[in-house]
Amino acid sequence: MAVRVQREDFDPGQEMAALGEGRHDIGAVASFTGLVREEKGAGRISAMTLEHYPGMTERKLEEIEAEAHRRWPLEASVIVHRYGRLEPGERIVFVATASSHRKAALESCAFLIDWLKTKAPFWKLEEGAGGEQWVDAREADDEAAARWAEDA
Amino acid sequence: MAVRVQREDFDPGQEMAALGEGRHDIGAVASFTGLVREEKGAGRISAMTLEHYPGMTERKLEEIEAEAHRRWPLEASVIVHRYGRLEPGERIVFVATASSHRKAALESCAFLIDWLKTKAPFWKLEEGAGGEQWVDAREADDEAAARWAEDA
Amino acid sequence: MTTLQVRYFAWMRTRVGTGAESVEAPDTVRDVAGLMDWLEGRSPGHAKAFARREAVRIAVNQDYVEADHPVAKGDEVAFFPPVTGG
Amino acid sequence: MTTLQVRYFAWMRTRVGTGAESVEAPDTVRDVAGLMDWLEGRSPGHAKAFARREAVRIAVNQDYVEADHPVAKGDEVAFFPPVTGG
Repeated sequence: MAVRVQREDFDPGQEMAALGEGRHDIGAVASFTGLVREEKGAGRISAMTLEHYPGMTERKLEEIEAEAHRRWPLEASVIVHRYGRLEPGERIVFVATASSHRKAALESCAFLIDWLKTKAPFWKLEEGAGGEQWVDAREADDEAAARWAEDA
Repeated sequence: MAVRVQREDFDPGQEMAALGEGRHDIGAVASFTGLVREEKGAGRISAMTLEHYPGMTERKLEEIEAEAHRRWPLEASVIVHRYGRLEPGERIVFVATASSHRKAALESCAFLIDWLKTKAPFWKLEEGAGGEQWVDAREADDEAAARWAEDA
Repeated sequence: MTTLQVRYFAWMRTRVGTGAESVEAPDTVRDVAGLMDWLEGRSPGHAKAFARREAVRIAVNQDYVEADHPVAKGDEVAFFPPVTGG
Repeated sequence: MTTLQVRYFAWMRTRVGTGAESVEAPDTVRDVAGLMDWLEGRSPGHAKAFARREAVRIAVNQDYVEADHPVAKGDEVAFFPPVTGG
Protein backbone atom coordinates (compact mmCIF):
# COMPACT_ATOMS: atom_id res chain seq x y z
CA MET A 1 0.00 0.00 0.00
CA ALA A 2 1.30 3.40 -0.95
CA VAL A 3 -0.13 6.90 -1.20
CA ARG A 4 1.73 9.90 -2.61
CA VAL A 5 0.61 13.50 -3.04
CA GLN A 6 3.12 15.47 -5.05
CA ARG A 7 3.66 18.39 -7.38
CA GLU A 8 5.95 16.40 -9.73
CA ASP A 9 4.87 14.16 -12.58
CA PHE A 10 5.06 10.38 -12.20
CA ASP A 11 5.70 7.42 -14.52
CA PRO A 12 2.75 4.98 -14.74
CA GLY A 13 4.95 2.22 -16.12
CA GLN A 14 7.38 2.56 -13.23
CA GLU A 15 4.55 2.64 -10.69
CA MET A 16 3.09 -0.56 -12.13
CA ALA A 17 6.46 -2.27 -12.25
CA ALA A 18 7.08 -1.37 -8.60
CA LEU A 19 3.81 -3.06 -7.59
CA GLY A 20 4.95 -6.43 -8.87
CA GLU A 21 8.69 -6.10 -8.20
CA GLY A 22 10.15 -9.48 -7.35
CA ARG A 23 6.74 -11.03 -6.66
CA HIS A 24 5.18 -14.04 -8.32
CA ASP A 25 1.79 -14.06 -6.60
CA ILE A 26 0.25 -11.30 -8.70
CA GLY A 27 -1.89 -12.42 -11.62
CA ALA A 28 -3.57 -9.13 -12.45
CA VAL A 29 -2.74 -5.44 -12.33
CA ALA A 30 -5.39 -2.84 -13.14
CA SER A 31 -4.60 0.85 -13.47
CA PHE A 32 -6.31 4.16 -14.04
CA THR A 33 -4.64 7.38 -15.13
CA GLY A 34 -6.49 10.70 -15.13
CA LEU A 35 -5.21 13.46 -17.41
CA VAL A 36 -5.96 17.13 -18.01
CA ARG A 37 -8.20 17.31 -21.06
CA GLU A 38 -8.38 20.23 -23.42
CA GLU A 39 -11.73 22.04 -23.43
CA LYS A 40 -13.77 20.94 -26.45
CA GLY A 41 -15.52 23.39 -28.74
CA ALA A 42 -13.64 26.63 -28.91
CA GLY A 43 -10.41 24.66 -29.20
CA ARG A 44 -8.97 26.72 -26.39
CA ILE A 45 -6.40 25.34 -24.00
CA SER A 46 -7.56 25.19 -20.40
CA ALA A 47 -4.87 24.62 -17.82
CA MET A 48 -5.85 24.06 -14.23
CA THR A 49 -4.49 24.42 -10.74
CA LEU A 50 -5.19 21.72 -8.18
CA GLU A 51 -5.47 22.89 -4.59
CA HIS A 52 -5.51 20.35 -1.77
CA TYR A 53 -5.64 20.06 2.01
CA PRO A 54 -2.17 18.83 3.05
CA GLY A 55 -2.43 16.25 5.78
CA MET A 56 -6.10 15.48 5.31
CA THR A 57 -5.49 14.49 1.68
CA GLU A 58 -2.93 11.82 2.57
CA ARG A 59 -5.16 10.64 5.40
CA LYS A 60 -8.24 10.29 3.21
CA LEU A 61 -6.31 8.55 0.44
CA GLU A 62 -4.91 6.08 2.98
CA GLU A 63 -8.40 5.42 4.32
CA ILE A 64 -9.75 4.84 0.81
CA GLU A 65 -6.89 2.50 0.01
CA ALA A 66 -7.39 0.57 3.27
CA GLU A 67 -11.10 0.26 2.42
CA ALA A 68 -10.21 -1.28 -0.96
CA HIS A 69 -7.96 -3.81 0.76
CA ARG A 70 -10.76 -4.63 3.19
CA ARG A 71 -13.21 -5.27 0.35
CA TRP A 72 -11.00 -7.12 -2.15
CA PRO A 73 -8.14 -9.62 -1.83
CA LEU A 74 -5.39 -7.27 -3.01
CA GLU A 75 -1.67 -7.99 -3.02
CA ALA A 76 -0.61 -4.38 -3.56
CA SER A 77 -1.89 -0.95 -4.53
CA VAL A 78 -0.71 2.58 -5.18
CA ILE A 79 -2.36 6.01 -5.38
CA VAL A 80 -0.49 9.03 -6.72
CA HIS A 81 -2.21 12.42 -6.95
CA ARG A 82 -0.62 15.65 -8.14
CA TYR A 83 -1.36 19.22 -7.10
CA GLY A 84 -0.31 22.59 -8.51
CA ARG A 85 -0.67 23.91 -12.05
CA LEU A 86 -1.22 21.35 -14.81
CA GLU A 87 -1.61 21.79 -18.55
CA PRO A 88 -3.69 19.77 -21.03
CA GLY A 89 -2.18 16.33 -21.62
CA GLU A 90 -0.53 16.25 -18.18
CA ARG A 91 -1.22 13.42 -15.75
CA ILE A 92 -3.27 14.29 -12.64
CA VAL A 93 -3.86 11.02 -10.83
CA PHE A 94 -2.84 7.38 -10.98
CA VAL A 95 -4.25 4.39 -9.16
CA ALA A 96 -3.22 0.77 -9.61
CA THR A 97 -4.23 -2.42 -7.85
CA ALA A 98 -2.65 -5.86 -7.95
CA SER A 99 -4.34 -9.13 -7.08
CA SER A 100 -4.19 -12.82 -7.85
CA HIS A 101 -7.54 -12.33 -9.50
CA ARG A 102 -8.58 -10.19 -12.43
CA LYS A 103 -12.00 -9.27 -11.05
CA ALA A 104 -10.58 -8.01 -7.74
CA ALA A 105 -7.97 -5.88 -9.52
CA LEU A 106 -10.47 -4.35 -11.97
CA GLU A 107 -13.21 -3.65 -9.45
CA SER A 108 -10.96 -2.21 -6.75
CA CYS A 109 -9.26 0.07 -9.29
CA ALA A 110 -12.64 1.50 -10.35
CA PHE A 111 -13.64 1.78 -6.68
CA LEU A 112 -10.48 3.71 -5.77
CA ILE A 113 -10.88 6.34 -8.47
CA ASP A 114 -14.64 6.69 -7.90
CA TRP A 115 -14.25 7.13 -4.14
CA LEU A 116 -11.22 9.33 -4.41
CA LYS A 117 -13.16 11.76 -6.61
CA THR A 118 -15.80 12.37 -3.94
CA LYS A 119 -13.72 11.98 -0.76
CA ALA A 120 -10.17 13.28 -1.28
CA PRO A 121 -9.91 17.03 -0.56
CA PHE A 122 -8.79 18.40 -3.92
CA TRP A 123 -10.26 21.36 -5.80
CA LYS A 124 -9.74 22.28 -9.44
CA LEU A 125 -9.37 25.88 -10.57
CA GLU A 126 -9.69 26.01 -14.37
CA GLU A 127 -8.16 28.66 -16.60
CA GLY A 128 -10.59 29.17 -19.47
CA ALA A 129 -11.23 31.80 -22.11
CA GLY A 130 -13.29 33.78 -19.58
CA GLY A 131 -10.72 33.72 -16.78
CA GLU A 132 -10.34 31.44 -13.80
CA GLN A 133 -13.17 29.36 -12.43
CA TRP A 134 -13.54 26.79 -9.66
CA VAL A 135 -14.84 23.52 -11.11
CA ASP A 136 -18.22 22.42 -9.74
CA ALA A 137 -18.63 18.95 -8.28
CA ARG A 138 -20.42 16.65 -10.69
CA GLU A 139 -23.50 14.66 -9.80
CA ALA A 140 -22.20 11.85 -12.00
CA ASP A 141 -19.25 11.51 -9.62
CA ASP A 142 -21.55 11.15 -6.62
CA GLU A 143 -23.51 8.51 -8.49
CA ALA A 144 -20.35 6.63 -9.43
CA ALA A 145 -19.25 6.65 -5.79
CA ALA A 146 -22.72 5.64 -4.54
CA ARG A 147 -22.45 2.49 -6.64
CA TRP A 148 -19.89 1.24 -4.11
CA ALA A 149 -22.09 1.85 -1.06
CA GLU A 150 -22.38 -1.22 1.12
CA ASP A 151 -25.79 -2.19 2.47
CA ALA A 152 -24.27 -3.24 5.76
CA MET B 1 -6.77 0.90 -32.38
CA ALA B 2 -3.98 -1.62 -32.24
CA VAL B 3 -3.68 -5.37 -31.78
CA ARG B 4 -0.39 -7.23 -31.42
CA VAL B 5 0.27 -10.93 -30.89
CA GLN B 6 3.92 -11.55 -30.11
CA ARG B 7 6.43 -13.79 -28.40
CA GLU B 8 8.41 -10.87 -26.94
CA ASP B 9 7.67 -9.02 -23.72
CA PHE B 10 6.17 -5.52 -23.83
CA ASP B 11 6.39 -2.38 -21.69
CA PRO B 12 3.02 -1.33 -20.17
CA GLY B 13 4.26 2.20 -19.51
CA GLN B 14 5.35 2.62 -23.10
CA GLU B 15 2.06 1.20 -24.41
CA MET B 16 0.08 3.65 -22.27
CA ALA B 17 2.26 6.58 -23.28
CA ALA B 18 1.78 5.70 -26.97
CA LEU B 19 -2.02 5.84 -26.53
CA GLY B 20 -1.95 9.49 -25.49
CA GLU B 21 1.06 10.64 -27.53
CA GLY B 22 0.61 14.26 -28.59
CA ARG B 23 -3.11 14.22 -27.81
CA HIS B 24 -5.01 16.48 -25.43
CA ASP B 25 -8.50 14.99 -25.78
CA ILE B 26 -7.89 12.02 -23.47
CA GLY B 27 -9.02 12.43 -19.88
CA ALA B 28 -8.80 8.81 -18.77
CA VAL B 29 -6.66 5.76 -19.49
CA ALA B 30 -7.53 2.39 -17.97
CA SER B 31 -5.26 -0.63 -18.26
CA PHE B 32 -5.14 -4.28 -17.36
CA THR B 33 -2.03 -6.46 -17.24
CA GLY B 34 -2.26 -10.22 -16.82
CA LEU B 35 0.78 -12.05 -15.42
CA VAL B 36 1.84 -15.64 -14.87
CA ARG B 37 1.18 -16.43 -11.25
CA GLU B 38 3.10 -18.97 -9.23
CA GLU B 39 1.05 -21.97 -8.11
CA LYS B 40 0.02 -21.57 -4.49
CA GLY B 41 0.35 -24.34 -1.92
CA ALA B 42 3.28 -26.55 -2.74
CA GLY B 43 5.31 -23.43 -3.50
CA ARG B 44 6.28 -24.94 -6.83
CA ILE B 45 7.01 -22.80 -9.84
CA SER B 46 4.65 -23.43 -12.73
CA ALA B 47 5.71 -22.04 -16.06
CA MET B 48 3.33 -22.23 -18.97
CA THR B 49 3.29 -22.31 -22.74
CA LEU B 50 0.66 -20.33 -24.61
CA GLU B 51 -0.43 -21.82 -27.92
CA HIS B 52 -2.54 -19.76 -30.31
CA TYR B 53 -4.18 -19.87 -33.72
CA PRO B 54 -2.18 -17.44 -35.88
CA GLY B 55 -4.45 -15.41 -38.10
CA MET B 56 -7.66 -16.16 -36.24
CA THR B 57 -6.19 -14.71 -33.04
CA GLU B 58 -5.46 -11.32 -34.59
CA ARG B 59 -8.84 -11.36 -36.29
CA LYS B 60 -10.74 -12.08 -33.07
CA LEU B 61 -8.80 -9.50 -31.10
CA GLU B 62 -9.56 -6.89 -33.76
CA GLU B 63 -13.26 -7.80 -33.63
CA ILE B 64 -13.31 -7.53 -29.85
CA GLU B 65 -11.55 -4.17 -29.99
CA ALA B 66 -13.96 -2.87 -32.64
CA GLU B 67 -16.86 -4.00 -30.46
CA ALA B 68 -15.49 -1.97 -27.54
CA HIS B 69 -15.27 1.10 -29.77
CA ARG B 70 -18.86 0.52 -30.89
CA ARG B 71 -20.10 0.36 -27.29
CA TRP B 72 -18.05 3.14 -25.67
CA PRO B 73 -16.79 6.54 -26.84
CA LEU B 74 -13.10 5.59 -26.98
CA GLU B 75 -10.29 7.75 -28.31
CA ALA B 76 -7.75 4.93 -28.49
CA SER B 77 -7.08 1.36 -27.40
CA VAL B 78 -4.43 -1.33 -27.53
CA ILE B 79 -4.35 -5.10 -26.99
CA VAL B 80 -1.06 -6.99 -26.69
CA HIS B 81 -1.05 -10.75 -26.11
CA ARG B 82 2.02 -12.95 -25.87
CA TYR B 83 2.46 -16.59 -26.84
CA GLY B 84 5.21 -19.14 -26.21
CA ARG B 85 6.79 -20.19 -22.92
CA LEU B 86 6.32 -17.85 -19.96
CA GLU B 87 7.57 -18.10 -16.39
CA PRO B 88 5.94 -16.88 -13.16
CA GLY B 89 6.03 -13.10 -12.90
CA GLU B 90 6.10 -12.65 -16.69
CA ARG B 91 3.48 -10.53 -18.44
CA ILE B 92 0.95 -12.41 -20.61
CA VAL B 93 -1.53 -9.83 -21.81
CA PHE B 94 -2.08 -6.09 -21.76
CA VAL B 95 -5.16 -4.07 -22.66
CA ALA B 96 -5.60 -0.32 -22.34
CA THR B 97 -8.37 2.04 -23.34
CA ALA B 98 -8.41 5.83 -23.55
CA SER B 99 -11.45 8.06 -23.46
CA SER B 100 -12.53 11.55 -22.47
CA HIS B 101 -14.52 9.88 -19.74
CA ARG B 102 -13.42 7.76 -16.83
CA LYS B 103 -16.43 5.44 -16.90
CA ALA B 104 -15.97 4.58 -20.59
CA ALA B 105 -12.27 3.84 -20.11
CA LEU B 106 -12.81 1.65 -17.01
CA GLU B 107 -15.77 -0.30 -18.39
CA SER B 108 -14.32 -0.94 -21.83
CA CYS B 109 -11.03 -2.12 -20.32
CA ALA B 110 -12.88 -4.70 -18.18
CA PHE B 111 -14.98 -5.66 -21.22
CA LEU B 112 -11.90 -6.23 -23.39
CA ILE B 113 -10.18 -8.57 -20.97
CA ASP B 114 -13.39 -10.45 -20.12
CA TRP B 115 -14.29 -11.01 -23.77
CA LEU B 116 -10.76 -11.78 -24.84
CA LYS B 117 -10.61 -14.57 -22.27
CA THR B 118 -13.54 -16.42 -23.80
CA LYS B 119 -13.14 -15.51 -27.49
CA ALA B 120 -9.47 -15.22 -28.42
CA PRO B 121 -8.02 -18.60 -29.51
CA PHE B 122 -5.26 -19.13 -26.93
CA TRP B 123 -4.60 -22.24 -24.88
CA LYS B 124 -2.43 -22.56 -21.78
CA LEU B 125 -0.24 -25.61 -21.17
CA GLU B 126 0.96 -25.55 -17.56
CA GLU B 127 4.13 -27.16 -16.28
CA GLY B 128 3.42 -28.35 -12.76
CA ALA B 129 4.90 -30.80 -10.30
CA GLY B 130 3.03 -33.63 -12.02
CA GLY B 131 4.13 -32.78 -15.57
CA GLU B 132 2.40 -30.81 -18.30
CA GLN B 133 -1.32 -30.16 -18.31
CA TRP B 134 -3.71 -28.19 -20.51
CA VAL B 135 -5.57 -25.62 -18.45
CA ASP B 136 -9.33 -26.10 -18.34
CA ALA B 137 -11.62 -23.24 -19.27
CA ARG B 138 -13.14 -21.64 -16.17
CA GLU B 139 -16.85 -21.15 -15.68
CA ALA B 140 -16.08 -17.87 -13.89
CA ASP B 141 -14.64 -16.57 -17.16
CA ASP B 142 -17.82 -17.40 -19.05
CA GLU B 143 -19.83 -15.63 -16.37
CA ALA B 144 -17.58 -12.57 -16.54
CA ALA B 145 -18.05 -12.44 -20.31
CA ALA B 146 -21.81 -13.04 -20.08
CA ARG B 147 -22.06 -9.88 -17.98
CA TRP B 148 -21.38 -7.94 -21.18
CA ALA B 149 -24.12 -9.63 -23.23
CA GLU B 150 -26.42 -7.14 -24.89
CA ASP B 151 -30.14 -7.76 -24.79
CA ALA B 152 -30.53 -6.47 -28.34
CA MET C 1 -13.08 31.69 24.78
CA THR C 2 -12.34 28.77 22.48
CA THR C 3 -9.12 28.94 20.45
CA LEU C 4 -9.65 27.30 17.04
CA GLN C 5 -7.56 26.92 13.90
CA VAL C 6 -9.83 27.65 10.94
CA ARG C 7 -8.91 26.72 7.38
CA TYR C 8 -10.52 27.62 4.06
CA PHE C 9 -10.03 26.04 0.65
CA ALA C 10 -10.95 26.79 -2.98
CA TRP C 11 -13.63 29.51 -3.31
CA MET C 12 -14.15 29.59 0.46
CA ARG C 13 -10.52 30.70 0.70
CA THR C 14 -10.74 33.31 -2.07
CA ARG C 15 -13.94 34.77 -0.56
CA VAL C 16 -12.63 34.94 3.01
CA GLY C 17 -9.31 36.23 1.69
CA THR C 18 -7.09 33.86 3.67
CA GLY C 19 -6.45 30.11 3.82
CA ALA C 20 -6.03 29.90 7.58
CA GLU C 21 -6.76 31.94 10.65
CA SER C 22 -6.56 31.38 14.37
CA VAL C 23 -9.73 32.60 16.08
CA GLU C 24 -10.94 33.07 19.66
CA ALA C 25 -14.59 32.08 19.50
CA PRO C 26 -16.92 33.04 22.39
CA ASP C 27 -18.08 30.25 24.70
CA THR C 28 -21.54 30.37 23.12
CA VAL C 29 -20.01 28.68 20.06
CA ARG C 30 -20.48 25.00 20.79
CA ASP C 31 -20.71 23.36 17.38
CA VAL C 32 -19.72 24.00 13.77
CA ALA C 33 -23.09 25.61 12.95
CA GLY C 34 -22.53 28.10 15.79
CA LEU C 35 -18.99 28.73 14.58
CA MET C 36 -20.27 29.50 11.08
CA ASP C 37 -22.83 31.95 12.50
CA TRP C 38 -20.08 33.69 14.41
CA LEU C 39 -17.49 33.65 11.57
CA GLU C 40 -20.06 35.16 9.20
CA GLY C 41 -19.94 38.40 11.16
CA ARG C 42 -16.17 38.83 10.95
CA SER C 43 -16.06 40.48 7.50
CA PRO C 44 -18.03 40.92 4.26
CA GLY C 45 -15.77 38.20 2.77
CA HIS C 46 -16.72 35.77 5.54
CA ALA C 47 -20.38 36.65 5.04
CA LYS C 48 -20.13 35.93 1.33
CA ALA C 49 -18.26 32.66 1.95
CA PHE C 50 -20.91 31.32 4.34
CA ALA C 51 -23.93 32.71 2.45
CA ARG C 52 -24.85 29.38 0.87
CA ARG C 53 -24.42 26.94 3.74
CA GLU C 54 -25.62 23.92 1.73
CA ALA C 55 -22.58 24.36 -0.55
CA VAL C 56 -20.11 24.26 2.34
CA ARG C 57 -18.38 21.04 3.40
CA ILE C 58 -16.82 20.71 6.84
CA ALA C 59 -13.89 18.82 8.35
CA VAL C 60 -12.94 18.88 12.04
CA ASN C 61 -9.43 17.66 12.75
CA GLN C 62 -9.28 16.44 9.15
CA ASP C 63 -12.37 14.23 9.29
CA TYR C 64 -15.61 15.04 7.48
CA VAL C 65 -18.38 16.09 9.87
CA GLU C 66 -21.83 17.67 9.73
CA ALA C 67 -22.71 21.15 11.05
CA ASP C 68 -23.95 19.79 14.38
CA HIS C 69 -20.48 18.44 15.24
CA PRO C 70 -19.12 19.99 18.49
CA VAL C 71 -16.00 22.17 18.45
CA ALA C 72 -13.49 22.26 21.28
CA LYS C 73 -10.38 24.25 22.13
CA GLY C 74 -7.50 23.47 19.75
CA ASP C 75 -9.67 21.93 17.02
CA GLU C 76 -8.72 22.44 13.38
CA VAL C 77 -11.95 23.31 11.56
CA ALA C 78 -11.89 23.43 7.75
CA PHE C 79 -14.50 24.81 5.34
CA PHE C 80 -14.54 24.08 1.61
CA PRO C 81 -16.79 23.39 -1.39
CA PRO C 82 -17.52 19.81 -2.56
CA VAL C 83 -14.26 18.20 -3.69
CA THR C 84 -13.35 17.94 -7.39
CA GLY C 85 -10.10 15.97 -7.54
CA GLY C 86 -9.17 12.87 -9.49
CA MET D 1 -14.17 -35.43 -52.86
CA THR D 2 -13.86 -32.27 -50.77
CA THR D 3 -10.36 -30.97 -50.11
CA LEU D 4 -10.21 -29.40 -46.65
CA GLN D 5 -7.44 -27.95 -44.51
CA VAL D 6 -7.94 -29.27 -41.00
CA ARG D 7 -6.22 -27.75 -37.97
CA TYR D 8 -5.96 -28.92 -34.38
CA PHE D 9 -4.93 -26.98 -31.29
CA ALA D 10 -4.04 -27.73 -27.66
CA TRP D 11 -5.05 -31.23 -26.56
CA MET D 12 -6.85 -31.88 -29.86
CA ARG D 13 -3.45 -31.45 -31.52
CA THR D 14 -1.59 -33.66 -29.07
CA ARG D 15 -4.20 -36.42 -29.39
CA VAL D 16 -4.38 -36.37 -33.19
CA GLY D 17 -0.60 -36.08 -33.33
CA THR D 18 -0.44 -33.18 -35.78
CA GLY D 19 -1.47 -29.53 -35.88
CA ALA D 20 -2.59 -29.50 -39.49
CA GLU D 21 -3.53 -31.93 -42.22
CA SER D 22 -4.97 -31.65 -45.68
CA VAL D 23 -7.77 -34.19 -46.15
CA GLU D 24 -9.92 -35.39 -49.04
CA ALA D 25 -13.30 -35.95 -47.45
CA PRO D 26 -15.92 -38.04 -49.30
CA ASP D 27 -18.87 -36.15 -50.80
CA THR D 28 -21.12 -37.54 -48.05
CA VAL D 29 -19.39 -35.10 -45.67
CA ARG D 30 -21.54 -31.99 -45.88
CA ASP D 31 -21.15 -30.33 -42.52
CA VAL D 32 -18.72 -30.18 -39.60
CA ALA D 33 -20.57 -32.92 -37.72
CA GLY D 34 -20.16 -35.21 -40.74
CA LEU D 35 -16.50 -34.26 -41.00
CA MET D 36 -15.94 -35.15 -37.34
CA ASP D 37 -17.61 -38.57 -37.89
CA TRP D 38 -15.33 -39.21 -40.81
CA LEU D 39 -12.12 -37.87 -39.17
CA GLU D 40 -12.76 -40.06 -36.13
CA GLY D 41 -12.09 -43.15 -38.25
CA ARG D 42 -8.70 -42.01 -39.50
CA SER D 43 -6.65 -43.15 -36.48
CA PRO D 44 -6.92 -44.10 -32.80
CA GLY D 45 -5.57 -40.59 -32.05
CA HIS D 46 -8.37 -38.99 -34.06
CA ALA D 47 -10.90 -41.23 -32.30
CA LYS D 48 -9.59 -40.14 -28.92
CA ALA D 49 -9.59 -36.46 -29.93
CA PHE D 50 -13.23 -36.52 -31.03
CA ALA D 51 -14.49 -38.84 -28.26
CA ARG D 52 -16.00 -36.02 -26.17
CA ARG D 53 -17.70 -33.87 -28.81
CA GLU D 54 -19.18 -31.43 -26.28
CA ALA D 55 -15.63 -30.40 -25.34
CA VAL D 56 -14.68 -29.56 -28.94
CA ARG D 57 -14.93 -26.02 -30.29
CA ILE D 58 -15.03 -25.40 -34.05
CA ALA D 59 -13.92 -22.63 -36.38
CA VAL D 60 -14.48 -22.61 -40.15
CA ASN D 61 -12.30 -20.15 -42.02
CA GLN D 62 -11.34 -18.66 -38.64
CA ASP D 63 -14.85 -17.91 -37.45
CA TYR D 64 -16.56 -19.80 -34.63
CA VAL D 65 -19.35 -22.10 -35.88
CA GLU D 66 -21.55 -24.90 -34.58
CA ALA D 67 -21.36 -28.53 -35.73
CA ASP D 68 -24.20 -28.09 -38.24
CA HIS D 69 -22.16 -25.55 -40.22
CA PRO D 70 -21.62 -26.69 -43.87
CA VAL D 71 -18.12 -27.42 -45.17
CA ALA D 72 -17.03 -26.72 -48.73
CA LYS D 73 -13.94 -27.33 -50.84
CA GLY D 74 -10.97 -25.26 -49.67
CA ASP D 75 -12.38 -24.51 -46.21
CA GLU D 76 -10.04 -24.29 -43.25
CA VAL D 77 -11.68 -26.23 -40.43
CA ALA D 78 -10.17 -25.98 -36.95
CA PHE D 79 -10.89 -28.07 -33.84
CA PHE D 80 -9.83 -27.10 -30.34
CA PRO D 81 -10.87 -27.09 -26.67
CA PRO D 82 -12.49 -24.04 -25.04
CA VAL D 83 -10.00 -21.17 -25.08
CA THR D 84 -7.94 -20.26 -21.99
CA GLY D 85 -5.99 -17.14 -22.91
CA GLY D 86 -5.72 -13.76 -21.22
